[in-house]
Amino acid sequence: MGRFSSFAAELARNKTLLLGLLLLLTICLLAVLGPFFVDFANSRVGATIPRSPPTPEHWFGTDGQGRDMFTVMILAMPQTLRIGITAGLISLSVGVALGLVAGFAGGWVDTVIRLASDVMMTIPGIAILVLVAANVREMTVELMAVIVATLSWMVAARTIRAQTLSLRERGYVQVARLNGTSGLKLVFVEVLPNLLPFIAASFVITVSNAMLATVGLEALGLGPQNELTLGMTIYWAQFYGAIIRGMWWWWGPPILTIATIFVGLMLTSAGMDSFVNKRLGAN
Amino acid sequence: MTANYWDYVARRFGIMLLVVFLAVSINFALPRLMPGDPIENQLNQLMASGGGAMGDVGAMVASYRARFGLDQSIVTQYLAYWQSVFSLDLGFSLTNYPERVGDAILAGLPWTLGLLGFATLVSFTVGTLLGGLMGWPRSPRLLKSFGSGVLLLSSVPYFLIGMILLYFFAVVFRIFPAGGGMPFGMSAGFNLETIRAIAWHATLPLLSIIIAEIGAWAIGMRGMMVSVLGEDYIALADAKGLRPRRIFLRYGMRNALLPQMTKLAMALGHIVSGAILVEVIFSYPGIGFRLYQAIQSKDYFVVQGIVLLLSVSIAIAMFILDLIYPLIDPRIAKGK
Amino acid sequence: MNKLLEVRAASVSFSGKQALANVSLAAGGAHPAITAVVGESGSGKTTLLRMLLGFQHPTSGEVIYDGQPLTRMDGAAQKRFRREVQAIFQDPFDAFNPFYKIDHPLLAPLKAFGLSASRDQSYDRIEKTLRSVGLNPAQTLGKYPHQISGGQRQRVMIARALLLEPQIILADEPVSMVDASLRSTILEILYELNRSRGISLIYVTHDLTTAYQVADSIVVLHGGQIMEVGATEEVIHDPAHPYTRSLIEAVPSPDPDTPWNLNQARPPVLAPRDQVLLYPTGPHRAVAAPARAGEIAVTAAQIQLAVSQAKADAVVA
Amino acid sequence: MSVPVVEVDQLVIDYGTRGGVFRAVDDVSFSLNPGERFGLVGESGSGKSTTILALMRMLRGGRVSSGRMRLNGRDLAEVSDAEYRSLRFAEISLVPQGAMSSLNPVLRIGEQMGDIFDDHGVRHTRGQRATIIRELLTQVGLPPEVRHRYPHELSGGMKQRVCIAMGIALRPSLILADEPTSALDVIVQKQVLATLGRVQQDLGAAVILIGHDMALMAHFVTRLGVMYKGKLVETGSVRDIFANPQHDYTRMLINSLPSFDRLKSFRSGAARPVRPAAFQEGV
Repeated sequence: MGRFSSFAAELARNKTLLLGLLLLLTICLLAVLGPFFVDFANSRVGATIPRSPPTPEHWFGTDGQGRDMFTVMILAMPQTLRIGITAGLISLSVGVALGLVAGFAGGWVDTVIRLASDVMMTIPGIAILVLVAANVREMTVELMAVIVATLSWMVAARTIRAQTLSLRERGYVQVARLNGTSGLKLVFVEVLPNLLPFIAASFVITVSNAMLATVGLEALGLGPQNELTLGMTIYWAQFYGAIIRGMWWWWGPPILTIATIFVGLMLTSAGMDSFVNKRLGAN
Repeated sequence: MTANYWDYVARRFGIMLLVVFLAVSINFALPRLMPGDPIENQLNQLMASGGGAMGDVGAMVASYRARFGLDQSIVTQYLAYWQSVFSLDLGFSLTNYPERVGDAILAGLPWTLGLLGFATLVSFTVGTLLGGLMGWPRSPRLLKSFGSGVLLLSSVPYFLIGMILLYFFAVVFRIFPAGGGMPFGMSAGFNLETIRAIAWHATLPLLSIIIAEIGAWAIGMRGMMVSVLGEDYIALADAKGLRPRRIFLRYGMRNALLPQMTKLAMALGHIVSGAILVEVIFSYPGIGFRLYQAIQSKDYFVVQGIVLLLSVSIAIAMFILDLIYPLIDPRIAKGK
Repeated sequence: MNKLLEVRAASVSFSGKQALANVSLAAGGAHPAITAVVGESGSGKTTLLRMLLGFQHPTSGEVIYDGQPLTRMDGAAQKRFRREVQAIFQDPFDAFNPFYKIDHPLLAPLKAFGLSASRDQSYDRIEKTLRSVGLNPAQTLGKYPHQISGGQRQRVMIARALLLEPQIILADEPVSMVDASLRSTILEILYELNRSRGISLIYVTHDLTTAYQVADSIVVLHGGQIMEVGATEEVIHDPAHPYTRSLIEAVPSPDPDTPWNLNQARPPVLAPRDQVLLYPTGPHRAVAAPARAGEIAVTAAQIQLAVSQAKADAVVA
Repeated sequence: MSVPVVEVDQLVIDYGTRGGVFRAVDDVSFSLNPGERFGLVGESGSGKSTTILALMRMLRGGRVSSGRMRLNGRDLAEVSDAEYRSLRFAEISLVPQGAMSSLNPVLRIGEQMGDIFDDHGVRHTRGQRATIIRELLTQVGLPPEVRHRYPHELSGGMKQRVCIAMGIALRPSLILADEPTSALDVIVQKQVLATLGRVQQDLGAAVILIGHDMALMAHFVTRLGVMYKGKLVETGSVRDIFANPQHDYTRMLINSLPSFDRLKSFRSGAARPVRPAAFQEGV
């Protein structure tokens, strides 16, 4: 009864999950390996003839300032993923911690955390992002990740809180208390392992939310101006009217890549949902 | 309605007040938390980027400093800020001086409300119905596979769909206009022609939101429908010999709709965020586009004003949805 | 000699709603005995149990173990209480963490309370205890909870409690989710824990028949208050409170020829709204009634202790 | 002798599972005369509920592989799905097991009862409908105002009575009661069972009661069938079965019945040595 082989068997049955993970894996491979095969110089302004449609030399054409779009894409992908994954990890840690504390401590601690997450859900994330971004001197990839993370921890916090609340009442937690287990050990040894599927599912959703916020912020022109990211590429395309001018190769590739990432995330999340629920049903 | 209902309303109202309070406070605090003098920072940045026709910067700085009392204590400043919020006096636009921020927002508001209201209404209704049917075992197979395609689109941000629609329907085929709220130079009046022109211009932005949003509602509803159909009361309704239509609507949809309403309240912020970018793509004259322009030209007070308005109106909209909720779910008023 | 766990005039309310009102109860003491707490859903038996385990503090009144209130114990005393007052729960599946093997809940307490010096020693002890409840260690250890039967799981849970050498075991509906054919066996194990090991038990149940099988005294709980308390034989064969009577009448006889009067089912006996007191009707018996001036009320604990005293005397004689 | 209300003849029901075909009901035959009370006992998974669901044509995932079912002389295999719908509750009704969750939480009790008349083509004026529903509620011992209530405002016993009231609304000739009292407290259980017995007598309908509590059965039905692993291992009058059980399983069921006068208390043999039987490795 290896946990790995049961996961492999699940993948074979769960086509949605498989497809989603494959899409994400492809994107990640491209992002990790791609930069080794391109010439960074081609991503600088004026490196090539501007506004050229795709040619054998420039597979994805060039943008309005003479950047080779293929190189731009290869270099932008890891940056965007970095923001998404960093933001996802930060907000997941915050969310899981808050959710566990709220679910376990109860009382006023729970009330405060729940209220905070309700309020954060109400205030449109983009509004705060805009305010912060408009107030910082220079946006960087790291700062972007932190800002986005502060706005996407609520989903994880809510899910984990709800699960913790129900796990807390489970017989085995009570038995563990009778066995002299208490405090953090109770949380980490008895509760956390059973939350793993939910944490994994929350991670996917959190990364997805973080990427959505990132791309949106960048497309508004509030992203890191001096870095290549997928969202900034769209911003510049929009800024120079690439759509109206029919320069589809400028905005097409970033859109397709972003769409692929989001579809991959959604399929993974949907696949995980049925996986997680089935595990629960089996109990 | 019972006393419990009013308890519930009071609680929800409290949360709304809290959100408004926080939104105003964040708006107040953020610029002051940043290093340096906020007014000078903004104006200097403005000067550096050379955006907008500027008068005497020194005089403007002085007027703003006096206005916000930046030399006074933080408490006084805070109270003054609340006063200006209550009197809806949000200051002047920096780039389009002497346009007032309030007026700038008011000019954009009807466009945004119309766009968002219509798109949300259509996508929520159609998506919910589609999702319900997709979760109903008697639905035709064709509908289910069509639905699955729509579901995939739901994960893509609205404005990306907007860009694709814009390219094909406005640039390549030239069926719809490429941007704006209505034709240049057309004077608005309450007549058929104006309405037609407005609808014509709004079609693509609306479609961008609706296409992406339908899937999101359908996914949620399908999941809820499937779990509701597993409930004992559906089995008993079937045993009672009720007509499938009645079981679907009165026993299935009605119950699956409840969490969907909660999600609508939760999703408002997300929808508004997405719609802002759609306005940008289509140069649609709503407050989203205005926000984008303000960010471009570093028109700080307009940015602040719009953000404040968005936060407050979403809080109010959520409160209204909260009021409606007990009317469709009798259990809520009992309170948990 | 057993330590005494005592609830004194405890009330518990949750957001204004009273779950338990002025309940006094004893477990353990000089003469180990089995007390059945009988009640239907909403009677407050779960709250009572959580209170006895220290999971729930009374709103008023107190819980005392070995002469010390739970809320004012030092660390060492708390640890002793935790080890010596154990419980067995209703759902033998839910009691196991699905993430771990059967061994986990058996090893954990030995480590937490420092009851064994090495892993080998732990396993020796675990195997011995498993055998004492009729389980084969080789067929139990190393498995996941879903790989063994419900009856086996419940026995592992009993073994877990025994490993800690408890003074008192609180059993919360231990047989209601076990197959009918195994109920008797589990009950008999519990009974023997008391008779041969001198462990005191509180047996919480909704089922008067199983209470009759094992308990020395019975406490009838209804709407958060005690309706009747007494020696088992007396309560079952001569119920004094109308609620106890209707509980007994609700149990169908296994003999089809013994009339059950299905068509004369009486309306339910409502729980008293006002506080009631227990008035003795005999040395081993007390029944609830509204407060009466001039009469001396007793607590359930007093009656329980009198019953176990009488039982001990009988054995000596 | 009149026509039997229901005849089940050599019924076989299979479920297709991943591991192959699972035979849930294997060659089961029985029949009931008008007004007769029949009990089906067996542990969970013995096939008793499956048999009932087959009579309602509500098998989810299972199918009738062979055998015959007749209702008031009519071969049920020849009834179309649409006709079957109008048969339900009109001729054959069901009192469900999970009364707690069997009522639609967002509809008033009166509306849920009214739906039955509407979808079986029974027209009433507003006043007539109200009177009929009031009478039905009174008949099961509920105050008539219950029709204005929502399910969450009722206790478990009240909900089960509402289910009984719905079951007799169209005066069926057969009532199937699937462990109608297993979720209730003992006192309420007796009252609900008494209510079911009374309305069944008023109506003259036949009833099949499903359960696992032999004693409860013994006092309600006249004839018993014992199911074990899909087979009907024993049928006969309650007295005969109790006096002379044929099958081991039946014997075990009867012997393990708890009672005050029959089963000896452990206490009666004070301070006995440990009986080895109790400590043998269990099932």
